[in-house]
Amino acid sequence: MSSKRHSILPPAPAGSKPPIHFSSSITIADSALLTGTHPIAIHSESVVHPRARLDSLAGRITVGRRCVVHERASLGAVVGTSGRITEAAVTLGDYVIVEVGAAIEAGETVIGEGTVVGVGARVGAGAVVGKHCTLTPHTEIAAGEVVPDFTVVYSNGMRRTDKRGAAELRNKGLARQIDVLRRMIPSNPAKFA
Amino acid sequence: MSAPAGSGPLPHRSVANIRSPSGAGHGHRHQSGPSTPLRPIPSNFGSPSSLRADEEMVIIEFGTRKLHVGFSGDPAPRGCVWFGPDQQRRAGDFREWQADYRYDWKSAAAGGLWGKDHELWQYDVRGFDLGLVGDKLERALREAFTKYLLIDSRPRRMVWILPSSLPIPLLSAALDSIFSRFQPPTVSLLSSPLALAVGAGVRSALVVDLGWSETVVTSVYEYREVDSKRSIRGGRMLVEQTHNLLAKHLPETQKGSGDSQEHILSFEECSDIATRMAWCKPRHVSGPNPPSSDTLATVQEQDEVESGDRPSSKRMGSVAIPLKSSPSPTSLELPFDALAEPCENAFFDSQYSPASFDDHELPLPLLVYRSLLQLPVDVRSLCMSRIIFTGGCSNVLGLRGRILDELSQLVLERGWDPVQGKGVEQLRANSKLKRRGPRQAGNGPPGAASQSDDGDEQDGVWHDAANTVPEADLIEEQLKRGTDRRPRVEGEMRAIESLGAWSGASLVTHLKAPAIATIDREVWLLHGAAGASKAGDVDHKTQRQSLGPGGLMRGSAAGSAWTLGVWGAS
Amino acid sequence: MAAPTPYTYIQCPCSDVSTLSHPSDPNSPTGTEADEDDRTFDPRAPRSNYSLYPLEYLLYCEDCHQIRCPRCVAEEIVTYYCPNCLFEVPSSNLKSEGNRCTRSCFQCPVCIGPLAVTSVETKPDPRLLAPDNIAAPHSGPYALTCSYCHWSSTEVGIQFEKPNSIHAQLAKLRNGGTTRLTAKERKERRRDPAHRSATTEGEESGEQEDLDLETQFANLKAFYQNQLADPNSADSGLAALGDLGFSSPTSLSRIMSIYTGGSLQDKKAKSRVGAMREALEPDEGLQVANLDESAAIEQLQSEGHDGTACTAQRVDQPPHLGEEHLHGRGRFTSELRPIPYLLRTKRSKRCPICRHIISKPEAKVQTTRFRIRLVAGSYIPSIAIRPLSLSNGGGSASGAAAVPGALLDPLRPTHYLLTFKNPIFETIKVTLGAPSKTPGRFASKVTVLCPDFEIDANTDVWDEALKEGGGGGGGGGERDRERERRRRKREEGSQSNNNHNQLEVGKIWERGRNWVSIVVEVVPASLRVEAGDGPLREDEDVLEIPMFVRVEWEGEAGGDEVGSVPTRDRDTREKRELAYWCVLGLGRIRQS
Amino acid sequence: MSSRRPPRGEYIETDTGNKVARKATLVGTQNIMLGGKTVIQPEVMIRGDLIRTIQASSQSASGAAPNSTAVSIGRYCFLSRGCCLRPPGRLYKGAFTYMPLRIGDHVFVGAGSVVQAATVGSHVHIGAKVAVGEFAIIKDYVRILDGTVVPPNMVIPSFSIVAGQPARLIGEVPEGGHEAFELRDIYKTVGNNPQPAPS
Repeated sequence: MSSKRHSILPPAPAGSKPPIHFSSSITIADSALLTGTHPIAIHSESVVHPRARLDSLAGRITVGRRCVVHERASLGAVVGTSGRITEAAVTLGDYVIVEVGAAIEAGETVIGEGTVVGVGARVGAGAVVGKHCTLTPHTEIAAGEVVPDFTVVYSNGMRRTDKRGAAELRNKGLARQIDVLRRMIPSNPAKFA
Repeated sequence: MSAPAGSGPLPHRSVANIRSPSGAGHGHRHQSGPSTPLRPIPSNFGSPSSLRADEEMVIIEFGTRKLHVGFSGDPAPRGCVWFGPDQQRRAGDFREWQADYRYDWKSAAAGGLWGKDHELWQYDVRGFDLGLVGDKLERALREAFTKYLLIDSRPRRMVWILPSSLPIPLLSAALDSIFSRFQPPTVSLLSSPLALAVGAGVRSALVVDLGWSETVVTSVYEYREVDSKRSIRGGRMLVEQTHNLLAKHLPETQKGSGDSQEHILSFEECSDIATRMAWCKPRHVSGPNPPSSDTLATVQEQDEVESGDRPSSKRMGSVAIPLKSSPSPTSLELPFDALAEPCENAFFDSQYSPASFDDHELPLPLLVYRSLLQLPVDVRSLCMSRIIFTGGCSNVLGLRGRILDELSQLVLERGWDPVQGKGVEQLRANSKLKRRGPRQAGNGPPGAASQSDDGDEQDGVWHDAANTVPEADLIEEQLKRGTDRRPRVEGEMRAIESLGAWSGASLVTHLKAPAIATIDREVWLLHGAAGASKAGDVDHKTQRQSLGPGGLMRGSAAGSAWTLGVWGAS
Repeated sequence: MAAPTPYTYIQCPCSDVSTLSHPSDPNSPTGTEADEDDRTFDPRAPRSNYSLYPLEYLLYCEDCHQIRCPRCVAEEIVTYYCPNCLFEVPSSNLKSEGNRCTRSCFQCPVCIGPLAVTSVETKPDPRLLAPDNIAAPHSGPYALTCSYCHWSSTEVGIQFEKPNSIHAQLAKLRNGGTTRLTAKERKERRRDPAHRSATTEGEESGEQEDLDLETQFANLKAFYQNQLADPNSADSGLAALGDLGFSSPTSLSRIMSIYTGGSLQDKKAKSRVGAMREALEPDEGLQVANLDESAAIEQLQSEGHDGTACTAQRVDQPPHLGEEHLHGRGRFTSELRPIPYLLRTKRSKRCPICRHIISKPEAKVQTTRFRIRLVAGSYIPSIAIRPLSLSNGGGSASGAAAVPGALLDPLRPTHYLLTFKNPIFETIKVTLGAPSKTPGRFASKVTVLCPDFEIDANTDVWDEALKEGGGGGGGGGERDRERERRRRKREEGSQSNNNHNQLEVGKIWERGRNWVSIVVEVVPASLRVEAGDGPLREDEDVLEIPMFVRVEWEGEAGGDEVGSVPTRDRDTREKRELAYWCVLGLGRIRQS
Repeated sequence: MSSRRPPRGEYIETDTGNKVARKATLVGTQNIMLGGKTVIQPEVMIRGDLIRTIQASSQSASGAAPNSTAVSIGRYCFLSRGCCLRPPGRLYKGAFTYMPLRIGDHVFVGAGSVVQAATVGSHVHIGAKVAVGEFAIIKDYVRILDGTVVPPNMVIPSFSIVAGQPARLIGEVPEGGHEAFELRDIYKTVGNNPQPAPS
């Protein structure tokens, strides 16, 4: 179960402060955990909630524009078979939401633009999730799996295509949400520099 | 849980009170006086509207895998309850909803029980816990009541729609459970073929019930089941075949142990795929246009022709079918054509010669043909133009068309008998002659039924057809003189839609026609099935006569003659 | 839930096989003794699943002094309401409107989640937009969308003008958006001759749509009715009715006549036959089947497996009155329709024997209070099961069992502590009976060390509860003291268990104010499956002990009224007894 | 956690009897209301900082506003290890705002569950690893089995037992099952001098 791994997060290698490339417009709570050795890049207007964990030990982590990484979400959490992949990056496109406690494992893992990774969902190492997908809570995407654009993964792995074409609107809404979050979450990028 | 509980909490439910007002009620409803004592019918369902208001009648259609439940007068049942393993758990056992729970279908399927836990009963009652049938039924009915009907447990009269082939032990087990647990004042039994006929607006019909455990062809004439034939080719076989198909295409790695007997895939998955993807190829035509088209064209849309001889070459491409219950979840690429195989094997087996089949496993077209063949001419000519397909497997795309198509082909090749054959030719040749159809077919040959019953072939029928009794004409005259002078459609191969047995029964009860048999709670609890005047030894006709009293029975005191209708016979 | 052990199930006496009017066929394939003699009851007999209940599912009739289970209570509906909008529905509506919410409450046909009305213009993401604000700025058209799987009614071509009373709007819409005539409209259509001719032409060109179920039913009903009321009929409608009726002697005689030379013929019969004819056209409800399903087959091929609805989805679909008569209805996902919420009910329950109410919720949908609630839990002793760890001999084995949920080692004697708590305000005498070997394929040995004992009354705990100032379980302080006592005992036990003074037969393990603990020794069977018989069935590895419990006590004569606090004054006493089977699920046996 | 008491034991026990684990993460405590006798286990997270912003242009984001309660919790609630409570947010009149999360008495939240409901009634049992979607409304005496996903905006009426992904009604709480929702006893089993659970 995904939830298992996010409730007991793998211990982060202490000390190492990863090199960071932050856009000036981002919001990052100072209780966020950034660890690892590879660079971590967060692009403009993205928000990182408290206790979110970005672990670049296995590879670089890139967060696109206007993404929201919620509390306890973990990007690049070290996979059980870590080290197997030499360069194990995690890349979020723009407008990606990583919900509470979701885990995206390192290993050339890609989350497409406008995709929502639901509460407690888990994206295995090397999985490629397309654009504007919805992974409902507790969804599991196996390592290396490819999820086409506009896919909705629901009810323990059933899949369908999102035909609403509500992408624009959703992004607008997300932008508004970010406006609010920026005012609420005391940001402290300096801490991670 | 016993008698005192049941004996109606409300006085007005007692038999006496129901009956006396009911007569009056009808007096008002129809401007004629109350019916003669000879005609007991109204007392059966008739009850003053006041009573109806606070007590609807509950209609239950029994299937092997599901119950349809609703109220009399509704066009459709309010709910449908399926039988399944989840229903057989203890109260408060929600394991099926636990994230880590996987239904262990393999152990459940062991010992040839694959899919059996999805059935209410098996017709073979040997070594079968009848009490369990009662329990399953009770639980399903409770679910239906609380979830769909939203009624409480005050006693309500019930109408049951049953396959006429239902073995009496099962019926009595069901009655035991329901009478002791729900206290319906009465339970009336209706046979599904009759209900279907009513639901289609006809008095005669050939009901082809493509059911789960078997396919039953019943010929109904003037609301009477004249004859019925069955074949084990039904839904279960279709699902089995689907399983075999999938198993065949599984990669070796997935096959697991080579044991051919044991199933590789879960019943749930196979039946799901069968209902979703199974389809039926049109009869592949050899030679010229299937004459069927001509026969049918008159009544049916021309499409029938196309469906008759559509080149099956068009069916290319493949379908991906995800499998979860296989040793390791996978997705199977199947050619679309392959998905027609299960249906082919289950219902037709065309590769074998018709001679090679036992009576209990006839391919469906042959089955239908035989049952038509055995009918007296007039009955047949009525039935063949009132074919009703029903049952779960009638949903298999193309199956109904295929059966009818092959049937007409059989008729073309063999005809009913020489004379009739020519007649049909003429009919086809010259549409003006059609007028003749009715009159000719209308001539009911005496004793045809008895003849036909002892399955002897065209010869017998042919003789009867020769000596027709004028008196039968009177009836036709009557018909002509009736409100409507349009002749009945006869002698043409034609399929019609029925609302379904449930809706049919809903009509019947709504119109307050009597059921075949009505059983009183008190009487049943007193005598059980033994109380029924056994109709087993008498043949169809006289048995039906015994239904006269059967109709009366409800009013009558315990001990008076009453039957279980057709079911008494089985 | 049954899955986690240990657990206790109780069989309501009403389901005792022997008491049922007709006992079931003894030679059941399950081959259990349950049916042969009702003394030892097999929890694994398939029928047992229907008669066993957790204590909290059972009620109690104070007048009959008997347990009442969901199967043996008479229910009466207090309130109907929609589980989504929580509006109460008057019972009168049920007849007319049916069993579903007729406002705007729908479930997703794909994932069964709730559907929200959203404006289509600015297709908003339900995740960000709550339903209650759609009315605000933008105006229609509207659609039903699922906030979980993102299904939208637009996928099946359904949109609405108004954001409210969706149910009514939906009734007029077919999938694909084509409007459908209500039965009434159809009638008018039919009356208008011009239209009629039009449609008949239509029929020739084959474009005339089939009757939908509702209409066919209406037409048939009308047809039959005016056939029966037919003036030409020589006799009253009733007679004709008789003719419609299968088995009515008259129609019967006529039919006979055809086959037997009409000896039974009589004029009346014939005249009546004239009255009844068959439906001949759609207006009368006759529907010729169109057997050409090639189009659907094409669709099946093109859309493939994903385009079809799965079993669960089809089962959840409400009956489809709107659609024309179509076999395999709802086969494709494009045919799915939003599911109006099924209404729910609040029910009061009566004892079927004495008709006294034993449970009655308050009528208002929003309140959770009960006027009357006589639950078995406050009348019959509860049984708690706890593995008992003794570090003697095979300490490791029983020690393992001490950890809840741990597996039992086959053939390793293990001890369990059964704690009986007496809820009533009288001292009760408990007598236990358990088979020495559990029934079923794998027989474990069972020894109840102390099969009969007395439990003191519940009084003190009650006072405690009052002090605690809370209803329900209460009695915290009391519990603590008990716990202390028990811990001490346990220690003593573990020390002094070399000379088994605790495990003496006939001795209770320990007792408290209103509870008693006794020890049960079990020797789990080995689960080795013989070559012949099938594999291990679900839950066959659970060690279940059937136990017959008899409770005797002295109560005031005459049933005390509504529940909780019975009067203490003891005038006339009378002996009472309650006996029932229960099942103790101790734990799962390790599979070797 | 801000508390004047000398640090001792795993829990901070407040005057009103709340037992708050030191390892719990309570963000924006000034916006979190605890009714008393509530247990908050380690690694629990409560987002009190996500307060309601009435106007898009409002400056009340500081959270200093006294009336701005983001999360209110009743008495005898039990928040198991690793669960997370956060107010639901949505677009309102074109602007995004969070709305308060209200929780009644005797509410059990299982380990690793995430609750973003609008309201949770009293006597509610939320199992482990449950995800309660935004603006869900959970009435009294509701049991949500482990691993359930309650979709956004879902209404769960009283005495329902729900489970599944998404959640659906799978049963009703029987009359005799009400007492099982009581959390007084379990309250005693945690804290700095816990008592063993009653058998």
